[in-house]
This record gives sequence, structure tokens and C-alpha cells, in this order.
Amino acid sequence: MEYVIEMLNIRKEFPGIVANDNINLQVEKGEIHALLGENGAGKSTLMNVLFGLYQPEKGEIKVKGEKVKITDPNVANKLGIGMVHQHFMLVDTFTVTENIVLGSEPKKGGTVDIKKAEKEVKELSERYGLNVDPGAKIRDISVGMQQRVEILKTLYRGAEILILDEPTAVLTPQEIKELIGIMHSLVKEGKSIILITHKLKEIMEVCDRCTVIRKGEGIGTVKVADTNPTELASLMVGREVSFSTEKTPANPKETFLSIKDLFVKDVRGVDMVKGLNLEVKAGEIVGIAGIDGNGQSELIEAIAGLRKSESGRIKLHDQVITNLSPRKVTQSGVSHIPQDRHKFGLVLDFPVGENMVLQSYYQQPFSKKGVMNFKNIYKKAQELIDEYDVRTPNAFTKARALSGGNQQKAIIGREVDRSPDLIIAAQPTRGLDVGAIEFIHKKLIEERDKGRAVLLLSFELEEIMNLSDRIAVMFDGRIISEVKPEDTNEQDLGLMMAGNTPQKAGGS
Amino acid sequence: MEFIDILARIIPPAIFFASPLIFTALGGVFSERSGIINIGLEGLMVMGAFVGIVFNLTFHEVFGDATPWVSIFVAMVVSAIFALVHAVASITFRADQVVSGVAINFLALGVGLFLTKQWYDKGQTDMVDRPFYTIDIPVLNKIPILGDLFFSGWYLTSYLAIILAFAAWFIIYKTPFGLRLRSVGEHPMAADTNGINVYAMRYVAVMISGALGGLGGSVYALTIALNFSHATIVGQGFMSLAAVIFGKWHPLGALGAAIFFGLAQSLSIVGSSLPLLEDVPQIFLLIAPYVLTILALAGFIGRAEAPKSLGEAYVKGNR
Amino acid sequence: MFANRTVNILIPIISVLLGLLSGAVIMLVFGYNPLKGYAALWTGAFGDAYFLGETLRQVTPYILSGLAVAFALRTGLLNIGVEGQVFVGWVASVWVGVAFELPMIIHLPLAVLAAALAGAFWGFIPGILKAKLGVHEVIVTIMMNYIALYLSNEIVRNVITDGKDRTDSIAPTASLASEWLAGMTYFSRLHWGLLIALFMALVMWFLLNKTTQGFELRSVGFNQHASNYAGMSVSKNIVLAMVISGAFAGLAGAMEGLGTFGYMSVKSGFTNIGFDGIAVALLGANTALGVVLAAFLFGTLKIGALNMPTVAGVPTELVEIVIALIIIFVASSYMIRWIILRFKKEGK
Amino acid sequence: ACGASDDGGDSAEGSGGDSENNTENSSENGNNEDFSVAMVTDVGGVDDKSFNQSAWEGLQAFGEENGMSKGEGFDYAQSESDADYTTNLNRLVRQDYNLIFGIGYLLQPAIEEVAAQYPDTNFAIVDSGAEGDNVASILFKEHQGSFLAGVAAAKKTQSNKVGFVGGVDGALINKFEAGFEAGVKSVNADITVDVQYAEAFDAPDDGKLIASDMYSKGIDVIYHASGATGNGVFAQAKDLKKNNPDEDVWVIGVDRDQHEEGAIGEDNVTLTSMVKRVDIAVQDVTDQAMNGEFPAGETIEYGLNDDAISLARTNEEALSDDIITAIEDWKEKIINGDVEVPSTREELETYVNSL
Ligand SMILES: Nc1ncnc2c1ncn2[C@@H]1O[C@H](COP(=O)(O)OP(=O)(O)OP(=O)(O)O)[C@@H](O)[C@H]1O
Ligand SMILES: Nc1ncnc2c1ncn2[C@@H]1O[C@H](COP(=O)(O)OP(=O)(O)OP(=O)(O)O)[C@@H](O)[C@H]1O
Ligand SMILES: [Mg+2]
Ligand SMILES: [Mg+2]
Repeated sequence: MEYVIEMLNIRKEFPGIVANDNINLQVEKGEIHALLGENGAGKSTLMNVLFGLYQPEKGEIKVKGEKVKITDPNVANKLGIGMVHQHFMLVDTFTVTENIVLGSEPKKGGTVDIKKAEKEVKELSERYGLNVDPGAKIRDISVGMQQRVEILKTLYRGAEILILDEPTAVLTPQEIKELIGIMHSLVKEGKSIILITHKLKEIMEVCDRCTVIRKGEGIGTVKVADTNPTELASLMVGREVSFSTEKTPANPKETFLSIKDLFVKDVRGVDMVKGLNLEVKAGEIVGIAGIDGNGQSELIEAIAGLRKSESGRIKLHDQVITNLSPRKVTQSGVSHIPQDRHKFGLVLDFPVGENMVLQSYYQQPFSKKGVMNFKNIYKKAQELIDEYDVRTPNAFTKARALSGGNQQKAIIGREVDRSPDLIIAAQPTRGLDVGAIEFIHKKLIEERDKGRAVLLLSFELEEIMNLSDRIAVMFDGRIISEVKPEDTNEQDLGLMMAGNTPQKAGGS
Repeated sequence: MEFIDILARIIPPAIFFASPLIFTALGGVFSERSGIINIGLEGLMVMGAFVGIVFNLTFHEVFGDATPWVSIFVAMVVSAIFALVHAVASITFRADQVVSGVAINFLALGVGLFLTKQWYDKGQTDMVDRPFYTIDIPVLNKIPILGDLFFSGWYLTSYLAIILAFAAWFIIYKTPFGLRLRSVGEHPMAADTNGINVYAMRYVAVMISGALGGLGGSVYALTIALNFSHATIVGQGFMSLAAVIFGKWHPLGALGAAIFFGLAQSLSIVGSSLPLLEDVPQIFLLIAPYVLTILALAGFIGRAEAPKSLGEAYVKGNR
Repeated sequence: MFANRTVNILIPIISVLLGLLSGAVIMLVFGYNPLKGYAALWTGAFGDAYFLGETLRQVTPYILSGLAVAFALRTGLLNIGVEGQVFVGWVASVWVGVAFELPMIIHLPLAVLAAALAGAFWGFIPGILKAKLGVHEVIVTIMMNYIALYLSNEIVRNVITDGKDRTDSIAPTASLASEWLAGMTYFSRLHWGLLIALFMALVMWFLLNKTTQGFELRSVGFNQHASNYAGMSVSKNIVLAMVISGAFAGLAGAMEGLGTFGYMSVKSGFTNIGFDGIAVALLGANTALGVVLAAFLFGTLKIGALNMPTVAGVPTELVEIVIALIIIFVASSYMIRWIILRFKKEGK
Repeated sequence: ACGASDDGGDSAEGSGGDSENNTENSSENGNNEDFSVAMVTDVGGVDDKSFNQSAWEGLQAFGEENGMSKGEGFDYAQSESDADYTTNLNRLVRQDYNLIFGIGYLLQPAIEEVAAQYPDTNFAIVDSGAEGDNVASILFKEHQGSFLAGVAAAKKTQSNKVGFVGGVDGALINKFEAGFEAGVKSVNADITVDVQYAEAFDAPDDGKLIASDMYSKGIDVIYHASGATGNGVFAQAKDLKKNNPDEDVWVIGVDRDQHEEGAIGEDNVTLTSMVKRVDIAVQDVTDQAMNGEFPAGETIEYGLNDDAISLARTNEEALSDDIITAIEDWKEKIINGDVEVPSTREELETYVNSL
């Protein structure tokens, strides 16, 4: 069979690092081809080379058997290569249509023919069942929708080969299901897809073949039908990886966190949390399951003091912490691993070391009488870096230069190390490879076993099921039911998340 | 009718005061929409004023009545080229855009005055013989009330400024060029992956801002100052920058802001002889335009959102 | 990687040299003798103790206005209002200087403090508007400059004096001037303010780099969301940053009011101390030491330039051009860095 | 008064080296051969078309008479900011000039300071009184000239409304204002004088706004004493004239004959100018100093009688005979001492009340 894409012996260097070395990737027409590797293995780099954003130092690229030189994305577009980037390439303030036609706008008398563009977008969207609103502004639509816009962008440019870089990391299970449907319909139309994902289950479900890279080097390509997740994982990491996190049954003690009748509004002033009640006890992990947009983020921000509660009360032990400042909340024993690590978690332009004391810099031994003690700070930072296996050249490196996974490990190290009573972990493993996920899960369970209360927010049902001792299903701003993971399955959970009150769980 | 009289005394002066600011602020809008901060507007105006005056003085016999128009055109071209310094430094060499803009301000004044000394052997040029003059628009100026306010005693360049503001709005919001320009300022990498040449767009935008800044400076020189010296452009560029931000990076917003400045300034001068304001101590009238601006911003204009990647150099392949 | 430190030090040096070289080329093109021009500049700045004293005197306010801009920039704010803050600081210091009769040990610190407070207040307004209402500090500070100019004139004319253009000279007890320093430098106006300026550079360095408050200020400057998340008060820090920046600028005013001039007069325009401060800060890469060095370069060029027309016939504006070019070269360090590295590679 | 400035610039380079030799040889106290003189400008610069330029022209004229050239015998130092005055004065002291002028009232504190430090050098200040045994103060009776300008304005106005545009409100410009208003009122007490200050000498935009407002209120003669701000006044007057050549709009210039600034085609909006011959005064004092008669510690006031203050008559068309006659009449009265021209607002009030 003829390959639509052949990348042969690709080498790409960055100052001081070889991101890709001698990598081969061959994609057949009409297949979904997985690209698998740890965080920082070089997957995005390889795809950026294919898309013309980077020029490789060595190697050649063939499209439909012909040798090509892809000097910039324009060339890639012309060759029928489209890419949906890991971090979306969408202009927030533009409409869906504007984003899609940007760069190849239909014109009428010197102006952008928006009418025509919208019509085309609508047609395209209907043809592949993408269902987007051409006139909506990007910042007003969900992440899942945004991703469809990205896909439409490539289709609008007539892409035959689609690169999807970690498309599912940011999606809810429902959205993932829909995306998979879309991928199938694309392949049916004769298109080929390169899919990057850390979720082995997805690879098993949708891909035909899988190319594995490790630390910048190509390990090889396997037929998905001939392999299993365990094999894939060990190929990628280079060692055995355990999937189901081992943990002993929980041993919940006194109530640490109790929330009563909480109401919280979002930025636009719409009620998002509507009379929520929840308790988390010492020594247990409570997972909040729910479809994105049901008030989870607002709930967590309210607990952390980042958002005002309208009414109700949040108590930690016996202390009411409703509407306390973030500093006060932290001091009363709450840690928070934020959902958006770049926006909230880190000062990217600070060294890793200083990020490690972002909340505790004013306390001894990091400072005394208002004067910082950098020796102690960096000593502490180094300890955390070692303990949490944060891969960074050193503690003085700017946080910006770390990969997402390592940034996340740094945050987790910092938050856990403060020995809080309550850890709020919001999507702690988003976008991370299986090795890193394993590590973080282990850490959270360790903390639980030390008698801490953990509140976990995740859109990954698998993570919720694996990690939680108790699952609280959140729908429309309320906890509509609580179940134990052993008493339910993903199917039932999915139903509950859609707002159906469970028959089985309620009846027991 | 007295109110109309007062308006007639305030509005036309406000407009000639505002026109140079409008041009320059529009230039600022283009540059900043593409993601390049332009604190060098002051310098671009200086360059425009210098070129406009020197050209006018040198070629007024060649071009006759067309001299002022040719002068502002030449000022536009030269200032656009001059703006390349800012473009090269901040786009290609990834210089901090504020730094590079500040350098532009120094450079323009230095070059302008240095050459004035070389060419005229003194610190200032003579007055031009062929400046712009106001005109009455035939027929329209006969319209009651409106005719007096809007169609008599205006410079043609003032109409040009207002027309250009609408043109800029059209270009930025209706044309492919505008869409691309804005995308480059909001999310350059997105633009790049869509096949838009980010560097080229930014170069073009900065040069447009040079041209418009030069236009603003030369119109100022040829309607108000009539010669060039160190005292010709003093702060008008910064006021234009303020108009850009005040107008929320929108061409019509910038137009409104510049006119607001003009009205406030005009009012502060006319005020001393208005029945209501005549007892107000002069100092309050003097600072009124600036205080009003701050109040307007604090009171009801509020938070303005700058283009997202404003001030960030675009490095291909970097995140 | 190859010694980054050396490169970082080389860049400003190379930029200055390139700037001077370009200046020389311009002089040649226009028929001046560059050697003579720069010799005049050199003697104008360092020719004898007097000129050295004057150069240092000029450096003093530049250090402070540079610190003011740099401090704000380090905390993510562009303070174009240093000029206005210099004005109010100047007026305040002179006011205290003429209005009171006090022993020096109280009078001088009081006058200096008044300047700092006045500048701080002038920074507070844009700070609070930014923090509470999100009003862009650039516009507010531009407007505040004009208000400061006109208000200062009004105060000199109608509050401190009775309709005069100039205040009386400040009481000797409030003066920074020093007979000893003047004596050493043949009556230059070098004054003790230089020590204040250098001390303030130290203060800025210490505050930003060594204190928890500085940590907060920098953090807020880089990422407001993360700072808020980490329990810092974003609005408090924005206001504080502007207040401290304004205080530095106010002190620059005090240097003029209590040191160089000893009075305040009605001004028909800006002093440019504040606007030059922007360039000084940027040239000094917004660090305390960098600002001191950049201020020194600036002061040297500005004072030295005065000698160029008389001695070498070169217009002083040439120096403006040279300064602009130096700024551009420093800003384009990416290019210089690239060239240096390339050079090294080939050398090996 | 213009044009002479061309002489200085070109020779600058060649003479640089010589000036050093010159200074090394010259002795402490100048005799006729070695006498040298220099001036420090204020921020306006030596070519400001105003008093700095005029002063420089005075020195040039002096040099020409005595066979000197720039850098050899006479020179100037230009100030870029207020802080440069002292530096420049010192520089010139060090170059052993015998007499150093400070041009402009802004230099007064600097002159006093430096003069005290260097008792062996002579200093003179223009436009301000300065203390010191080695300082001569040169003042002009601008109020007298402004008075005549007021007479001219009063005679010319048809609307009985005239205007005054000042630069920065202060003692010096108040002198112009007071003299002008006194002149106007002396001719016709019913004429109103509208006074506005731009609070800047470098704001042509404000100048134009003020002029625009004044003319639109029916004011037909504006006297400006506002430096480059006045450019805006001329711009506005010329614009009105261009649009309606029959309209009577006039500007009275200041410091030198601003006839050229008022030219518009065949017409000219400059009615007259209050000419202040700083050059005459500078040359006069320099001559005295060279002859060993330096008026140390004295204040010399130049006025109408020495022709150091006068009213330009370039615009013959506009200045009709009766205006000229009126001007001459009043000039006579002032010189005789029949009229004491007020120079402050207080004096003006008394004066007007006494009319
Ligand atoms: N712009 C860059 N500059 C320098 N080094 C880079 C750059 N981009 C990537 N790298 C390096 O290349 C390596 C591979 O990065 P890449 O983004 O391809 O990883 P990845 O496999 O996509 O990881 P992830 O699963 O986290 O997305 C990284 O370890 C990094 O060190
Ligand atoms: N500006 C940069 N300079 C140096 N290296 C960079 C830069 N940007 C990214 N990298 C490198 O690229 C690699 C991958 O980064 P990337 O952001 O894809 O990580 P990630 O784990 O996928 O993060 P995320 O979870 O946000 O997707 C990292 O190893 C990082 O070191
Ligand atoms: Mg990646
Ligand atoms: Mg990733």
C-alpha cells in the first residue's frame, strides 16, 4: 500500500537538546495512525516539522511518494496537511467563521465575504457532523467546540492528512466520544489521521497502527490489533507500568471540609453553583464527576477563595472559610492544584525554585522579617525537585522552560509539601503521560493515607473511578448523588452526570 | 441660539486641534493591532513635521498650490521609511518594543534638529509660505446651524482625518488584510499556522503607523506650527498614544478620543469667557482636559482590552 | 552553553561603541572631525574637576528617574508619569525648604521626604485607578504629567510666592548643596544627593530582590492570576509599585529642588528628567546597577555634549542621535548576541 | 534684524582649536587687545528669532567692529535645559572670557551664583536684575513698547475689542500685558482687552486655539508675547485673512519685527511688532566693558529713548498716518515723563483708574 506521508530519519535539534533523532513515520491512506511517547518525547516537534513550523536538520519527507520540502505551514496546507495543535491556534475574539477562513478568505469587492464564508463553514460542518455555530465567538464556546473549529479549519483548507496533537486531553468523555465519531467519518471520506494521545485506551479503540517514540528516538511501529495497552506502555516508557493504581480501602475520619447551601456565580453573573452540599473527611478522596460547565470550576474557586460565594458556607474543621482571601484559606490548611497551571499555578518567568515557595515565601525559613532567604528556598526547592522527580536542568531554570508534565509535578510537590489538611486537585493529570499519571496518583493516595482530605476534580471517568473513595456527581450546580466506585460503573456514572438520578444507587 | 454660538466657538477649533492626533492615533491603532507597541508615535510625528516643513520650504515654487499636499505625502513616505527602524528592531531583532519606541523618539528629534542646523544653520526653520488654509464647503455651509459647525472654517485635512478613521475601520474590520492584521496581534502563532506571514504583516502595520504618524506630524506643522523647531511637536504623540488606548484600539474609538481631547482643550480656552465658567480660576481650566480624560476613563470607559500579544516579539515555533 | 555572563556584559559595551561609531560616521559625513568632536565631549564631561562634578550632578536625578521607571517596569507597569512625579517632588521639596525654619537634621530629611511623598502620591493615583478600575496606567500617567506641570506652576506662582516666577531659595538647612563638594570641584553644583541616589539604587535592588515584598511585586508583575492564587493582593501590589516608583521620581525632583537649583521656578515645559528616565531604565535593563551605569552614561553624554558646539562646532543634537542609536543597539541585543556567538564559533 | 546669523555657523569648525590657544594666552584682566566676550543662551537657543538671537547679533556686530570672529574674541554657549546655565557660565569663565552675558531672566540665579564665585570676571544679565559687584543688569522697558503697541491696537481696532496672548504668566510677560492694556485704554477706555496665557512658550496649538477663539469673539487685533506659541496666533490670523482678504485681523509681533511671519500673499497680518533691540544693549554694554567702563553692579534700563525699544513700521499699508501720529505723540509723552507706563498689574489698575 502506498503511504500518504513518509517521514524518514528525521532529526531536529533545539539549542542544547535533540528533540527528534532518526525518527521514521509512515502513514497509510485512510488510516488513523497513533503517535505515542512520554511528555517531551518529541511528538509535537515531529508534527511541527511535518507541518512546516520547524525545519529538520536531517531526514526527508515524502507526501504521496513525492519528496517535498515543507518550508512553512502554507506549503503544508497546499500539500493537504492540516494540523490541530496541542494548544489551540484560535483567535479568541474572532468568530468561528473568521477563524476558519483566516488566511484564505472568500472575497467580495475587497472585503471578506462573510456571508459566503459562513455558508461554506455551515456546509462543511454539516457534512462531517461537526455541528458548530459559524457566528459564535471563540471565547464563548466550549473547548470541545473549539476543537471542532480547529478540525474545520483544516478541512476548509482541503486537508487530506490531519494531525491531531493530543485532542482528547481537554475534552470531556462525551466530547471524546463525539470526536471519535468525527474521526471515523473523516477516515470514511478517505482522509488519513495522525493522532497523538497519552490515553492508551483511545489508541486501542480507534487507531490502526501506532508509532512509538522515546526520548526523541523512534522505537518502532506496531499494528494496534496485534498489541495491548501494557505492551504499548512499556514500549513507550521503557519499563513496566501499572495502570490501576493500587490502594488500600479508605479509612475516613472526622469531617475536614463541609459545604452547605453554597451559591456561586460565574464571571458573567450567572448562578453556577446552586445550593451545593458536600463533605470531605480526613483520609478519603472524594471525586467530583460531572460534565464540564456544571459549576465544578466555580465550586473549587470558591473554596480556594478565588471567587466570591453569594451565599451558603464553607467550613474547614470548625472554621468558616467562606469568602476568606486566598491567603487566609491557604493558611487555614487548604492546598489547591489548579486546573489551569499556566494561568494560576506558576509564575512562568520565575525560576522553578521561587515557584516552589509561591505561597510560603513570607514564612520562616524562607524569609525572616520580610527578607528572603534564598539559600533556604533553593534548598527546599531542590528537595522537592528530587522527591517529585521534576525534570529540570536545575532549580534556577525558569518554569516556562519545563514541559507541562514537569510543571505539574512541581506544582503538586509544592502543594502537597505544605502538609495541608485538604488538597483540592483539579484535573491533576491533564495532558500527562502514563508514567507521570501513575506517579501523581501514587502521591495523592499517599497523602490520603497520611490522613489528609483530598477533593479531586476530573473529567476522566477512569481517573475518578480509580482514585476516588467516594464519587460525588455534580449536575447543574448541585451534587445530585454520591456513590462508591465499587458500586457503580462508567456507564451509570455517565447517565448520572447527564442529570439522571440513579435508580440503583439510590435504592440500596 | 447662544448655545449654538458657543458650539460654533468650540467645535471648529477642537477639530483642527484634534486632526493631527487622529491621524497619528490611527497609525497607533494599526501598529498596536498587529501586536507592536508604538510609543514612538511622538518621534514619528516629529519626523513628519520636519519633512513636511522642509519639503514645503524647499519645493513651494515647484508645486505651487499643491505644495502642502505634496509635502504631507512626502512626509508620509519618509516617516514610513523611518518607522522601519522600529520595525527592524522590534520585529526582526526582537527588541523590547517600548525600548525601541523610546529610541525612535530620541532619534527623530535628534535627526530633525541636527539636519535643521545643517541645512538652515539655525535651530528652527523659517515659516512656510504655503501652509494649509481652512475652507468653507460650498452649499453645505449654508445649512442652518450644521453649516456653521461642520462645513465652514475647517481644514480639508480635518475631513481627511475623519474619513481616514472610517477607512481604517473598514480596512481593519471588513477586509482580509484587517482580519489578518488583527489575528497577528491577537495570536500570531495561529496566524502563522494559517499561512499568514506574521513578520510581513507587522512590518506593514508599523510602516502604516509611520506613514500616519508622519501625516499627523506634517498636518500639525502645516496647519498650526508653520515651522519646525524643537518646540513643534511636544507631547502630541503621547496624546495620540493616549487616544489609541482611550479609544480601545479601535479606529473610531481613537477618532472619538482625539476629538474628545480637542473639545476639552478648546473648552478650556473658550471657557474663560463663558458665562458659566468665567469665574473658574484659570488653573482649573488649564488642567481640565487632562482631568476630564482621567475621569472619563475611570467613570465610564473603564477597562480596555489590548490586543492579546501586544508587546510580544513573535519567534517562529516558540510558545 | 558558552559563557552567557560575558555576553551579557559585552552587549551594552558593544552597543555603546556601535552608537559612538555611528555618531562618528555621521560627523564625518557632515564634515566634522569626529576625533575633535568626541574629544570635546570628553573634556566637556571630564575635562577637569568642575566638569566631572557637573556630570555627576546631572547623573544624580537620572539615576532616580531611571529607578522610578525601572521599578515600575519590573512590576509590569509602564510609568510614563515620572516626569510629572519629578515636578511635584521638586515643588514639594522646595516648599518645605522655604516654608520652615528648622534645624538641618530635621529640615533636610523633611524636605526630602516631602518630595518622595509628593511623587508617591502622584504615582498613587494612576496606581489605584489601575488596580481598582483597570484604567490603563499609560494614559493616566501621561495626563498626570500635564496636570503636574500646570499645578506646579500655579503653586510656585500663587501659593509659595506672591505672583513671582520663582520661589525664594531654600533655607540652607534644607539644602543638599555642599561647600566641600563644590570646593573640591571648582564650584560645581555636585551635591549630597548623589549619595541619596546611589543609596536608593541599593534600596531598589534590596527591595525587589531580597524582600518578600519585592517577591510579591515581581510576581504580580509577571502573573496577576497566579499571584492572586498564591494569596498576594494584586491591587495592593499594583498601587504599591506605582507609589514606590513615584517616590523615586519625587526624589529625583528633590535633587533638583534641594541640590542643583535650590528653588523652583515657573516652567514653560517639561524638564525631560522623567522622559530621559525611561531611556535610562531601559538602557540599564531595569536593574538597579544597570540604571546607575546607564545614568552615568547619559549624564556624561548630556553634559559633554554642551561642549561640542563651542569647541568642535558639532551640534549637540548629534548626541541625541548617538543616545538613540545606543538604545536601539542595546534593545537589539538579540542581533548582537547572535553575532558574538557566531564570532566565537568561527574563532574556535 | 535677521540674516546676520549666517555669519557664525560656517567658521565654527576651523576656529575651534584657536579658541583654546586664545584662552591660554589671555591674561586675567582684559585690556583692549585681549578683550573677549561670550554669552549663554537660555533654552530657546541662539537662533530663536527672539532675544537670544538678537543678543547674539549684538555680539557679532561688536566682533565685526573689532575685527574678531566667532571663537576668537566672542562666542556663545547654548543651554539645552535649565540645569545647563551654570555649567555653561562656568565653561566660559574657564575659557577666560572677560565678560559673560546671561540671556534671559531664567539665568538670573545662575549668574548670581557664578558671579559670586568668580569676582574677577564680569557678568551681565539681560531681562532681569541680578545682585553682584561684578554684574550688570540689563533691563528693557518692554512696557513702554507694549504701551505703544496698545496705542496702535486701539487705533486699529474696529470692534473695540483687542486681545493679548501671553506665554507663561509671570512678572516679565505681565510687563507686556500691563503696558499694552495701558496703551489701549489710554486711547479709548471703552476698548476691552482680552488676556489669555497659554502657559507655554512652545505650544502653537494652544496659541492657535486662543487666537481662533479671540477672533471669533470679534477681537481684531492680538498682541502676542509668547514665543513659538505665537506661531499659532499667526497661523490663525493668516488663515482668516486667506479666507477673507477683506477681513480685518491683525497680529502684533514681539521682540523683533515679525513682519515676515505675517506675510500671506499680497497681504500681511502683522500690524506692527514691539521690537526689543537686545543687540543694541549687548553691544553697548560690551563696548563699555572693553573701554574699561563696565557698569558693574548697576542696572541699566533700555527704553524708547535709546531706540532699544521701538515699534516696527514695516507694514506701511496698515499703519495709517493717524496711527503713526498717535504712536509718536504717546512716545513723546513717555520719553518726556508725562506718562508713567505701568509695568505690573497693580500699577495698571492704578493707571487705568486715573484715566
Ligand atoms: N521551542 C523549543 N525550544 C527548545 N526546545 C524545545 C522546543 N520545543 C520542544 N523542545 C524540546 O524538544 C523536546 C520534545 O518536545 P515536544 O514538544 O515534541 O514533546 P512532546 O512529545 O510533544 O511532549 P508532550 O507529550 O508533553 O506534548 C522537549 O523535551 C524540549 O526539550
Ligand atoms: N519556550 C521554550 N523554551 C524551551 N523549551 C520549551 C519552550 N516551550 C516548550 N519547550 C519544551 O517543549 C517541551 C514540550 O512542551 P509542551 O508544552 O508540549 O509540554 P506538555 O507536557 O505537552 O505540556 P501541556 O501539558 O501544557 O501540553 C517541554 O519539554 C519544554 O521543555
Ligand atoms: Mg506535545
Ligand atoms: Mg502535552
